[in-house]
Amino acid sequence: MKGSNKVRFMQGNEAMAEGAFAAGARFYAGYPITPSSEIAEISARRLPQLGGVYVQMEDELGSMAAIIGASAAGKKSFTATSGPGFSLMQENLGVAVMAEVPCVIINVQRSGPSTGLATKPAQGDFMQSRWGTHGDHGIIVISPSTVEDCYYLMIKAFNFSEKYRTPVVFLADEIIGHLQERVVINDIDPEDIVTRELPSCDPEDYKPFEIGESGIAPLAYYGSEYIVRLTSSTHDESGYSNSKPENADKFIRHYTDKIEKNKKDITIVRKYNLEDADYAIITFGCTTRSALEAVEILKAEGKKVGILQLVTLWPFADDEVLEVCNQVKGVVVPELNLGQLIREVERVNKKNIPIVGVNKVNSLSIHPNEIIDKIREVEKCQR
Amino acid sequence: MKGSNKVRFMQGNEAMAEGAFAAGARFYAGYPITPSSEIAEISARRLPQLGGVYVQMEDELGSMAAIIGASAAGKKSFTATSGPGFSLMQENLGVAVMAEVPCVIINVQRSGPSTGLATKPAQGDFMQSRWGTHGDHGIIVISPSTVEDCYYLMIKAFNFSEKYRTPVVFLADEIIGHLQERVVINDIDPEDIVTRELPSCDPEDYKPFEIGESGIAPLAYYGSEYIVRLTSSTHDESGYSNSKPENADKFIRHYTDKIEKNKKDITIVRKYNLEDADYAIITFGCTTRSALEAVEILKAEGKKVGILQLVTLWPFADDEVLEVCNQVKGVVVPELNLGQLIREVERVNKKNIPIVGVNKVNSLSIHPNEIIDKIREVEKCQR
Amino acid sequence: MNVISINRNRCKRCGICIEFCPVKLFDTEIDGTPIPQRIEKCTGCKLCELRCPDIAIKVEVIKDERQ
Amino acid sequence: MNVISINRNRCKRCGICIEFCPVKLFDTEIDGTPIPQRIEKCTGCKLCELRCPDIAIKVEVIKDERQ
Amino acid sequence: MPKMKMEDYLIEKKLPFFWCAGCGDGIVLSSILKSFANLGYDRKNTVVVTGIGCWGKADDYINTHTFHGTHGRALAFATGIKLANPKLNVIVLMGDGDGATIGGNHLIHAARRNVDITAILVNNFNYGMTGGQYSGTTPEESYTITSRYGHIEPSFDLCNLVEAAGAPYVARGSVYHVVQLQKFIEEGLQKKGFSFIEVISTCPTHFGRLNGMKKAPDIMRWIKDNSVSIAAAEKLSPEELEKKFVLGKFADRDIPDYSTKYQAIIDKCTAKAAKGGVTIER
Amino acid sequence: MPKMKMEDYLIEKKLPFFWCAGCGDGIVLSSILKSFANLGYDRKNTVVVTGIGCWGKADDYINTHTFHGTHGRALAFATGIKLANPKLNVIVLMGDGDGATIGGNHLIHAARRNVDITAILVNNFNYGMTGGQYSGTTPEESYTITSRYGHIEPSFDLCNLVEAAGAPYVARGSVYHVVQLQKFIEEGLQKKGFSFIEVISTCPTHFGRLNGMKKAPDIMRWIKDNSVSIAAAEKLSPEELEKKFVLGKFADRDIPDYSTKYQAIIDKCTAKAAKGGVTIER
Amino acid sequence: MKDKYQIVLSGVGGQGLIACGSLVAEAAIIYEDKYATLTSSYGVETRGTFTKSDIIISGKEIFYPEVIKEDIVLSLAQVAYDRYIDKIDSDAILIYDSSLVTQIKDSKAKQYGFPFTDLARELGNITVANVIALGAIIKMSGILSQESVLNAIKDKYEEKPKVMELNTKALEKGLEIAAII
Amino acid sequence: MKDKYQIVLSGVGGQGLIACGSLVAEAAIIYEDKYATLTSSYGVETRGTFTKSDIIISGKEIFYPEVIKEDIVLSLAQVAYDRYIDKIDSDAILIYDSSLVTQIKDSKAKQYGFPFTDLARELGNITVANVIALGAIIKMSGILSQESVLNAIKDKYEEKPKVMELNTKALEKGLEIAAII
Ligand SMILES: Cc1ncc(C[n+]2csc(CCOP(=O)(O)OP(=O)(O)O)c2C)c(N)n1
Ligand SMILES: Cc1ncc(C[n+]2csc(CCOP(=O)(O)OP(=O)(O)O)c2C)c(N)n1
Ligand code: SF4
Ligand code: SF4
Ligand code: SF4
Ligand code: SF4
Ligand code: SF4
Ligand code: SF4
Ligand SMILES: [Mg+2]
Ligand SMILES: [Mg+2]
Repeated sequence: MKGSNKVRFMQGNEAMAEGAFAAGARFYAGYPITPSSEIAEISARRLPQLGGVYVQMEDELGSMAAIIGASAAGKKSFTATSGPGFSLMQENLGVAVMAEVPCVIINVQRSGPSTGLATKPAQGDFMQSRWGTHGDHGIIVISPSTVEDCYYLMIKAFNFSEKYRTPVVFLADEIIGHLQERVVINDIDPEDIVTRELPSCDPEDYKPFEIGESGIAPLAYYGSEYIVRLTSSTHDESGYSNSKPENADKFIRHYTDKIEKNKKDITIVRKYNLEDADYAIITFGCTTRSALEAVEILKAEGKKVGILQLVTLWPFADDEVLEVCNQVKGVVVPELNLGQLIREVERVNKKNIPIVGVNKVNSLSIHPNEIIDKIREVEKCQR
Repeated sequence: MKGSNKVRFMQGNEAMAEGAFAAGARFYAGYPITPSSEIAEISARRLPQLGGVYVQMEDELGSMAAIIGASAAGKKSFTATSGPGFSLMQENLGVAVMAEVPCVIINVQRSGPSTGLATKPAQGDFMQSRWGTHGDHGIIVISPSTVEDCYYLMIKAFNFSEKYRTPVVFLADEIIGHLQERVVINDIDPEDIVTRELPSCDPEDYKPFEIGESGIAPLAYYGSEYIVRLTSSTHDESGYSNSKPENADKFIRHYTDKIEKNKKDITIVRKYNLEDADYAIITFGCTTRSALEAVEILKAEGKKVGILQLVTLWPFADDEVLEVCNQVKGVVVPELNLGQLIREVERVNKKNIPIVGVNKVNSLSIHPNEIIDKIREVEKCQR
Repeated sequence: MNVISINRNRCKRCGICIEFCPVKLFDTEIDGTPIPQRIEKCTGCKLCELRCPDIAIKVEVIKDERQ
Repeated sequence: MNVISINRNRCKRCGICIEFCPVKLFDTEIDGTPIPQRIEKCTGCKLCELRCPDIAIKVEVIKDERQ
Repeated sequence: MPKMKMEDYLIEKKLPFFWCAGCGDGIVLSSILKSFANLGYDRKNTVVVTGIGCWGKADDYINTHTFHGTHGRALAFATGIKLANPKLNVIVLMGDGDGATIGGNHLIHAARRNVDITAILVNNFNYGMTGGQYSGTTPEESYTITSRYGHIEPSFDLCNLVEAAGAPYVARGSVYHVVQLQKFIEEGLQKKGFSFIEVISTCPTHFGRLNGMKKAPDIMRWIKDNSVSIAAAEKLSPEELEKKFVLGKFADRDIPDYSTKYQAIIDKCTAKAAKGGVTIER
Repeated sequence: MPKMKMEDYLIEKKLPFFWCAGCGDGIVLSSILKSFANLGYDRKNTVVVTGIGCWGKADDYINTHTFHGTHGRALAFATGIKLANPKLNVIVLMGDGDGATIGGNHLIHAARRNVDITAILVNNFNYGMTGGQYSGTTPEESYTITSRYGHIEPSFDLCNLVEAAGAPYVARGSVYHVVQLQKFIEEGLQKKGFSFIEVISTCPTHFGRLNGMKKAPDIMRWIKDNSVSIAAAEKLSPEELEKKFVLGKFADRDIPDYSTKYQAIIDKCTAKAAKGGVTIER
Repeated sequence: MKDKYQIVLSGVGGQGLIACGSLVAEAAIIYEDKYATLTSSYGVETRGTFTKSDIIISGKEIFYPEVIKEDIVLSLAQVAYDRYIDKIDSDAILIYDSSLVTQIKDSKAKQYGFPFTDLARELGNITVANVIALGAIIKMSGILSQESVLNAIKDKYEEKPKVMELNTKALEKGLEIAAII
Repeated sequence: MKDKYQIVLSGVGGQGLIACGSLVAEAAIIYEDKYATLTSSYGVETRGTFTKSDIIISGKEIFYPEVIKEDIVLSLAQVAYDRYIDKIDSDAILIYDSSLVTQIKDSKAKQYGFPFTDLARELGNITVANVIALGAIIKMSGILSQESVLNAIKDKYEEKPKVMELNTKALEKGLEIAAII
């Protein structure tokens, strides 16, 4: 690091790691996998310098478990992986949901399914990031489109995680992870770093799942005066196993509600050129850059095409997407997959405007012209 | 077994196992988990009697791997699990997709997320069954609502799996798995048992991923004259790793297309009372039974309410659901989750009719009255 | 003499204390609950207490002051 | 004399054959490709062949018929 | 510090235990809590991590910090806890299915890595919780609900395995031999580094019932009759040893633990950082 | 049967190998294919199962049936293959990351279960494929891209571990000691039951480069200089042995394999079924 | 006879309620060509705690397999009795084990107590209390014929003649005592 | 000067193209306050096979980070040369290593060959062929000032003075030979 407020040339993976450290992360457990391994390598080098701990676990199941344990012991914790490893983390991701333990899981997406092509990009885990673990749950998923995002959104990811006592998935992709570009790293105002609410009650009265005023139960840490009982089983406020229907209902709903009801706070979208747009591109991650380039080209042609970039992928930005669908004559949804985000846009679309996907799974990025072609196609749908 | 064409009193889990044997399954690898363990126990007892093999693996990752291996070696294979185990199987489920190896995975759903309540029912893995593994892929998911279904639909599940060279998820739930009821077990006509297409070319010319006339590549087995090369990496027709964009495009699309393009063949829905229905209940699994009871009660009141039961959950029955949405004035979607199937119904719904969920996650089944209440609510939506 | 007390709410009538008391001092009720009898034979070894899976039996060793 | 042939397309110039030939009979080109020299010294032990990671070297042992 | 009693660590209001009559789990739990008391453990500085299984429910009765994770992963959760705060006492409770079947990889790697954790594995030779299926420790030829024709798989000698993986402290006790068991637990707790204690235990409900030992005292006697000390075992032939439980301490060696070594790296890095700029060794 | 050659099992058109110059993988591959030839293996009756890693790419060059699974799971796929058709020759190729780090649980259970598979684990002390991070076999104090300050974790003695898990055949060879290596491979292939061969190998690109052995001959020499036979090892003190590779055969015992025992159950059940009605033992 | 009977067998874990329920259902299905469903509710903590089985017997296909309105409730434990006594309607009957259920309350439904456990002890095995109760239920409600249930018992214990005999005796005992009322 | 330069550095794995690209980008960003992106494409099979890095330098924020239309292409291997020679436009320039690229074709674009590898060997280390090439590119295109790149080299090798010196010399050599044209 060359200090703060500095212009730097950085790789996405590096910026994610540095963003995590800036957010206060001091524990990394992981298992290497292309194209995320640089995050592990940088963490292995940097964390001891910051008094933190890097540990390479025997697998991704263990990695996910270790960051949950470390977070419960009071260290902000994270891991990084890609598709195959992300699949392996699904069971224990559910533990973070059930035990309400903050942590951040980076998935630098690569071409799948299965082993696929390790060094090639894709956005095929959009749906998995929401529904990958069994059972009902809510989850926050954030996706960067620039190296600067990797840094600043990572801080957001940790903040949401701490604020809502929930795992947050940072859904990057090979293109952004390996992209190197100019970033400006500013000093982070300590006020902008959120750390979980600690209990303030009498230690004897502390219940680790008792939902406080904020809607979230304060979370003490192992070793504190407050005895912390955490569990992956359906439990009561005190953390004891409990199979009463009322109790199950309360907590299972809570895991979804605490996210859905705070959608306003959690949803980050970016709008480009949307004010008077006739058509919109709805996009996320690396594909946003193709869309931006396409819009620049179309602008030169005098076409009014705007972009709604979803930075928060989940909870899904129903309202923002609906607003766009209600405004424009047609929507193009470019994705490096066979149509995942587009399903959500279709769900939200009430006026039946045409929604067309640009879907690419040949392991290459979407060329701006491919988006432009679809915009023209949608134009033709208008009689 | 008391013989064939017999009336029997059977448990859902037992019927699933017997259905698998009737379909020709001769290999089971699994790891016990409530509420699916009876399937393992019955398989352990019955398979050696049928000359088949039961093996308890060290975990669910290994179980999923073993059934893929056994299937590639020519034995129809299956496993059974519940939420936590199903999450652990996700990575290797992707192998079955990528290497196109037929197999059946039974998930007897229980209350989640995470460890949750092991003995209680839920339908919380509806979305996971489609999107649980990383990367783009297609998958077939089938869900029973009676013990007879457990038997006969299991045969269908194996048939689809063999026909389309794909993993099939049999998404049951604790209620159906543990329900005991009357079943009539008929002799299965050997014609009704599908077994994968074997190659007929010269062994030297055989390519394990060369898509034949049927749209599916014939699959030889290990030990045959045809050398079989299978892989989880993106590969060419011969099964060699291949990172060419054209090749990736072709195969990744194939995994989805072979399912989506055969939707007509794969989709099974059941319609009750729909002919002149004013309202519809769209449902699957155990909840169908609550819906049927509700419809009986409403019929007595003179209300015209029909049911569309999705037996095939994925590929999603867009056409059938759309037809219903276009016909009725409102739809109720009861689920033992916080709203998963309903998202798909909303996506398909084009006429903006009201769609209301009955969502229950307190670990109890949906009482018919809860559905009736919602029907009344939807009625009120009509001005 | 030692005091052997059994918590009937916790005891599950597993029979372990009865079976492995070195001096076999327990009798049982019909439902299997141990009844300390022949208490004078108790050596105070506490094996019953240590082996009880339900923390249901306590042996208070009363030192014989006369010795 | 034995025949030592090197498949230049396969050879990656790793240097293993050169370094561990018991009789050190290889020289190298500037790019590191082994050049069999002093072939008369070859014992036919085939260690170079066995240790070549790229199946790039073959030793054909010619039996001396005169013995 | 006031002298502590077992009850100080026990959540008495939760009793009676959910375990079956004669289940060994309660015996092991008492031993552990007594050990906590004897060592004067501060419950606010102690974390008990459990897996899933009958034995994995032990945390419901323990008054310290607890973490009840997923089946087989307890040691991985515990590794995160301990490395994040090396001052904590971290105790891991696992069943034979949990710790040595699904969780075998975490077990051998934790042993190798030598994180300062005490792992107590209750081996009742089957999956009690899910109804008595065979596990990696089910004895060959015995019967379980999934090996009704007699089990054909050899079973692990867990102490041997964990020692081979590198653990500095390894011992095997039994619920019959309670005094010795408690000694091992106390030693394990005090050991700096990874310590592993296998406890031979009873599951009358499943393993017992299917193997002709329906009543708890029957299995207790089976354990008693088949246990030998390490010294006695040395005199037996391999055949004689086959179905015996060798009780005793198999390893007790000093190997620097993970956190101590990691702290040295942190110290070096932060010292350098303080002096201005960190240089990487290589 | 005609005498077979290595080339009969090699897909020559795929050469040159994708492996780096001096990578030991090619040496092990040749040894395996020569062993196939020497034993006259029918390639249509042989399945090679690989994991993910540099070594895991070996199947791309092998002319038998192949299965390239997920990282760490090769033995589980292979177990399914072998149990489904016990007549097949099943060979599993794994890296140290693949076979002993992420895949450690399958390794010990396969060893215990004694399925008739030959597992060949190439130990190059790091994750070659992903750029040289440390694995469960990375020697303490060595340097990798994720242990830049010197590795603090003890490494597995894999042969010791696998033997403790129950494998009937266990041997360690090296890519330097090629003649011995091939002997172990042939023995392993012929062994009825689970056989495990660890091969000490080179990764000049990562492990070599970071540990001052940038060129392949440097690591070859390091292997040579640090290898000792079992006999020689017995004469060394534990300290002297610390960083040595003990090469040799650690176990070679006869234990009935899984499929043989399972077949006996099938025979019993089907015989009874033929006689009308199957009764369950218990 | 009613077209549909909704029966609850309630008690605590280990009383063999599911086995007993399956006898009823098997008898109905196999020997009377009816439809029947059996569901049970239990938790991980069931050893010794409340359990119940819902049985529905009907001439038609049965949809919702849980009892919506009880026709017959059997309670083999106080906890089970307490759960149902206030709940069930006046047209239902509640049968309880008077050896175990000692605190009796008033109810809308008719209730009958029999000392099933004591009677079972007399037969030499308390585990057949449930089958004695079953005999009583059949006799009182007439939902199934005795033969059907006897046949179901024979099928179930085909290979264990001693158990078959004990259960047959138990059933007969139940039929006998209910006749007395 | 153009507002946006799209540069491709192509060759085979192991030639240090990414490192070289990052020097360019660092120089542009840190010392000329421009925007720059660098992406690389490689496979698992890259050892010895085709690789490329795309560098875009611009006065404005860069969206799509891959080169859409090449301004400058450097080819350090025959495979790389063959890929681009027919593809690039007449307003682009292609610079190749004449020590390694031996089969030259006609092209719309102007092309220049320099014996980078031979020159690097003269400097005592063939790994700096890429930096010599970089010097040539800068001189010929004027996209960046020499100082910026020299500063970037200094930053990069701050702690390795010998490597710094070698790279500086290599850059100067590149600047020198390109001046000659
Ligand atoms: C991933 C996963 N697979 C399976 C299960 C089901 N399950 C719960 S406990 C258990 C086995 C318990 O056996 P053991 O660890 O020996 O503990 P015991 O009950 O015998 O004390 C199993 C298989 C689960 N909860 N999670
Ligand atoms: C589940 C999963 N995690 C991580 C990876 C990434 N990965 C691929 S190969 C490999 C390590 C390879 O190391 P090793 O097994 O020792 O083989 P080598 O490359 O050294 O031959 C890793 C971590 C993966 N493919 N899948
Ligand atoms: S203390 Fe010893 S002697 Fe006394 S009752 Fe208990 S076991 Fe028997
Ligand atoms: S050992 Fe305990 S639970 Fe068992 S009978 Fe004795 S007191 Fe009761
Ligand atoms: S065969 Fe032996 S002696 Fe001959 S070149 Fe090869 S290594 Fe040298
Ligand atoms: S060992 Fe093989 S690859 Fe290496 S230099 Fe010799 S011939 Fe070439
Ligand atoms: S099932 Fe077995 S292990 Fe579980 S509580 Fe009962 S006796 Fe103990
Ligand atoms: S990275 Fe290492 S293991 Fe992989 S091919 Fe290169 S030398 Fe071999
Ligand atoms: Mg157990
Ligand atoms: Mg390796």
